[in-house]
Amino acid sequence: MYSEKVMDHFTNPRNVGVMDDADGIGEEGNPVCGDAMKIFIKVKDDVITDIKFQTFGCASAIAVSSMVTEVAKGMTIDEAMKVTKQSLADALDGLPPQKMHCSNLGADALHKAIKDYRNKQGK
Amino acid sequence: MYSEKVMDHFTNPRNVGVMDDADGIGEEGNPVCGDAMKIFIKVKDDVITDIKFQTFGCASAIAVSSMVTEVAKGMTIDEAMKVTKQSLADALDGLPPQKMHCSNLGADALHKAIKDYRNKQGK
Amino acid sequence: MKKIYMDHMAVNPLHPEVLDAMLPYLKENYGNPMSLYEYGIKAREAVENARALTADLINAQAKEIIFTASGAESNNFALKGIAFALQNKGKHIIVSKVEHHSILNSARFLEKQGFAVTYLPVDNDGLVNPEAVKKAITDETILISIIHASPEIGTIQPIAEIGRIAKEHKIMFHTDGVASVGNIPVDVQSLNVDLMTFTAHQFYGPKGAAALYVKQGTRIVPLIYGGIQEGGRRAGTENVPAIVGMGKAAEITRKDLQKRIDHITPLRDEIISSALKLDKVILTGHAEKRLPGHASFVVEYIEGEAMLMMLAIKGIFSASGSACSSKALKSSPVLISIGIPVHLAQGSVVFSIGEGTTQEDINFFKETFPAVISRLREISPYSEGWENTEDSTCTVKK
Amino acid sequence: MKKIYMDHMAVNPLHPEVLDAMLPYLKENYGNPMSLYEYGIKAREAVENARALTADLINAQAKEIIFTASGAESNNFALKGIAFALQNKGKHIIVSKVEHHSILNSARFLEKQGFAVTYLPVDNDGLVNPEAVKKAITDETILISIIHASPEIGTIQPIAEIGRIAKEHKIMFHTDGVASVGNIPVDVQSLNVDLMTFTAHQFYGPKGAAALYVKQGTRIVPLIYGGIQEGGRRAGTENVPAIVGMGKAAEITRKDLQKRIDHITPLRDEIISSALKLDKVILTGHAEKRLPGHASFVVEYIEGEAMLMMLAIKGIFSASGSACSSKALKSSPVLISIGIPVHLAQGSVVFSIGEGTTQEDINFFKETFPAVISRLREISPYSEGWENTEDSTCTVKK
Ligand SMILES: Cc1ncc(COP(=O)(O)O)c(C=O)c1O
Ligand SMILES: Cc1ncc(COP(=O)(O)O)c(C=O)c1O
Repeated sequence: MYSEKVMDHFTNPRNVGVMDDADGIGEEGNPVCGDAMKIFIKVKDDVITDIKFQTFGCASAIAVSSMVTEVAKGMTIDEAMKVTKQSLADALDGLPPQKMHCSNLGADALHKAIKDYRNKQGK
Repeated sequence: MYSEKVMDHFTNPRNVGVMDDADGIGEEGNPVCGDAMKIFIKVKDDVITDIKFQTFGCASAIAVSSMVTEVAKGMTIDEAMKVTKQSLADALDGLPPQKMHCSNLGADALHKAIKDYRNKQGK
Repeated sequence: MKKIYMDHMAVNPLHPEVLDAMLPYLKENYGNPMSLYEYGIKAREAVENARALTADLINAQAKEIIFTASGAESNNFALKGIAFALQNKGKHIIVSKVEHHSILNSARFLEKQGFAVTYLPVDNDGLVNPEAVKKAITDETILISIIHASPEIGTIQPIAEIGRIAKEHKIMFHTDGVASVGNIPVDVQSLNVDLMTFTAHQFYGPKGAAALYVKQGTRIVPLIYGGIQEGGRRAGTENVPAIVGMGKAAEITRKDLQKRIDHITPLRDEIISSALKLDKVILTGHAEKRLPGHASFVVEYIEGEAMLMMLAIKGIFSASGSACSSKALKSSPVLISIGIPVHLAQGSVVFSIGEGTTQEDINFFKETFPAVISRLREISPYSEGWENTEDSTCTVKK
Repeated sequence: MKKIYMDHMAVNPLHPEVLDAMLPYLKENYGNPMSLYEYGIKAREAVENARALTADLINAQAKEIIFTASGAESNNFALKGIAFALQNKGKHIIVSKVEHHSILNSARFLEKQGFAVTYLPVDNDGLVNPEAVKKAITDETILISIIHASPEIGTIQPIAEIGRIAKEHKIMFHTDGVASVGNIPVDVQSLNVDLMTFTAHQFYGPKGAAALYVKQGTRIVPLIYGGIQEGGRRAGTENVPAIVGMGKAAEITRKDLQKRIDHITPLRDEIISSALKLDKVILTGHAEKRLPGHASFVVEYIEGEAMLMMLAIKGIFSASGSACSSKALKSSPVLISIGIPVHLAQGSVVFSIGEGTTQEDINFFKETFPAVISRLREISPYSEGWENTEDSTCTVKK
């Protein structure tokens, strides 16, 4: 049911962890809903230089989180704002339809982290 | 579903045929009902000396008819009046329940033939 | 003794390749398709593959196939499922008088729940008149269900034409394709049907595997509620081996159907022409618009069960009355509907042949059938003029 | 990699002797039990023999067994069949909140048809209080249906006691025995039930084979109308191989049940005691009144599907939430009913072991489970105090 890429990112998630000196933090979801994630970013010259995540959720939620950190690292924040649910799902060679909406919080959390960064910058 | 005895009497029915000089004739059933039989008896000194049947019906109707002729041959007519559905079914090692009532016309036809004989005798 | 199976309408043997396809799912691949690990995933894939193959046989999409456990279940599901789904639109249903009991008795259940049902008559060949369908339609009509082919008399109905009428009136149209799918080409698109019942055991697939085709977008209420199997429309742990078997049987049938038809049609024609040479043997159902492997008769002066029992003793296995309920009824409503008098209807016999039937079998049949008829006629009290014996009252309850 | 199957509640592998018993009916003995010739007679005998064996397992009479195709079908049949049969007596039904979806959703269907349904709560162990059943009874009550054992939390209900109450009030009593029959001794006499659902796949029998026990003299309306199969109470060509398999599985189970229980209970206890040593792992269901092979937990801070996927990667196959509908629901109504908060209910995991489970398997489990929990907790944003994060609104629709 899951693609090999999903299983790979679930088994060996990239960029797991907290970041004590994050420039922006984005949270999306809630344990009541079954999936929740937190994204920490470091930004330098509008580029995401480091990124970490923590996720509570099913295998695909974890894989999406891992993928979003991999994709976003090195992007400018403007580019990163254009990352979508669909592009993440595509990067993972697809998600089962019932997972497409509920476990696919990566883009939202990333965008929230960027907004948080911008807020903090006063932009 | 049918006992071996039923199958034997169905495959090789005894005493099939008409009797032109019958002393009594009994008919029971109707093609609309799916089973119908006719019994012919010859009686001498109150004893059934010869008996024949014709039957329209399922395998068990034919077997019962054959069995009733075999059982009744040589009986006095009083004895023959005591032949029952159950005794014929028993003689055939049983009948399937759904056949017990609908195809088991042998005793009734025999009794009718005896009554016909008695009527003709003015008794 | 040679055994000649001429009761393919009752059930077909499993195709050996079908059994081979099923075996892994009876052994190591035992997972529940709902499970998320390897075993479950394999089972899920097998089920979805079978769904696609099953859909292909009738020119449907995979998602339009709901697997069930029997033709009877599919028929109950179709009738009640549409009736309960659309009861707010109307409460009138149209069926024919020559439907299978699973349709007729579902219709009667719905009558008890407040639905009105029209039972359409058929002509002497067993055909429903599409014009009569049109006339029976009211503003309240929500569903029409007409059998595609009769297992008892072989007649094939003008489903495409009736479907066109249903479509024009925007009324849901179901056909019971148990006796047709796998025996003749069936294409749900050209037949204009919204729902269709069919079973695997009619085309060398397993027992316990059947389907309801439900056209995309059709609202239907489940017959069996529970988990989310079959898209929430039919609950219950999927019978994976049976479903896999149905898929395989559908795949083989799609490939072999024309070959099968070409093989059995002339053999069936020989059965019919030889039987009709006999005195007082009448073909039931339509002479041309009939299932290719199907030959059905009424034989005067003798009774059907005795006939099939004596044929069985000789090694020929056949049916009398409705193929799937030989024990159920003394006289068949289908035969009565095509105008056969009750006493004659008792003498019904149905021969249905299949891909294993040989010319030798037919030769043996041609020797045996007349002998069996003669023997039973010798035992029978009836002959010419027996219709006058017909009596509408039966002293003995049947 | 070794594969350790710990999801026996979802489905069991076929016992090899069961498959052997089925094979002749998948091959040469393909007849339809309704047919009157040899092939049909053999099939009929096989079905009736299986019926007797199936009845023996639960101390019923053969004629009290109606074969169906799934537990879901039996549950739908029981609820709707009794409701429609007795609707003139009353229109109130009592069920518990921890029933399987096939009961709950049938009850909801009946509500739409004008019936009233009481959903009884359970205590924190998942037990229905018999006194609460008694209090819920009204003059209108026609049916009580309480699950015998929960596949999700393992709790075994006081069925005999509830049955006594139902009997005193002359109310029909059904129990869903899918998770109990074959796993613990079940005797319909001492349980005081009028109807009971059970499936073969719970005791090493085939998929597609299940039954509804219906006490002699009980009136029930068919769910599947049609021919006269199953005494006219459940139509459809009998799935002979599956039924034969169910009979054989019942026969073996009757003989082996105690041995199986003795084998799995200590292994199950080891699972529980080792898991409960871990931080923030909670047993769900009753500590003693539970199925012998059943161990179920909620694990804080992590989610169930991820847990079972990671366990599966290591070779341990388990379930989360309701065993038969892992994909259906994010949070389980059963866990909510026993007072588990929603965020915690997400971390559900169920291990159900069987006769093939070994001490070695349990040793491997004891190494693996803690490691999986630790790894997922490393990834999780939550820890102590997370209950404060609970938020009743979900932005994303589940
Ligand atoms: C308690 C219970 N009842 C009913 C069912 C439904 O059974 P089936 O999936 O065989 O239809 C299940 C599923 O395993 C169950 O656990
Ligand atoms: C036309 C038709 N519909 C429905 C059925 C019922 O199918 P099943 O016996 O598989 O439930 C039959 C029986 O063979 C049939 O001939």
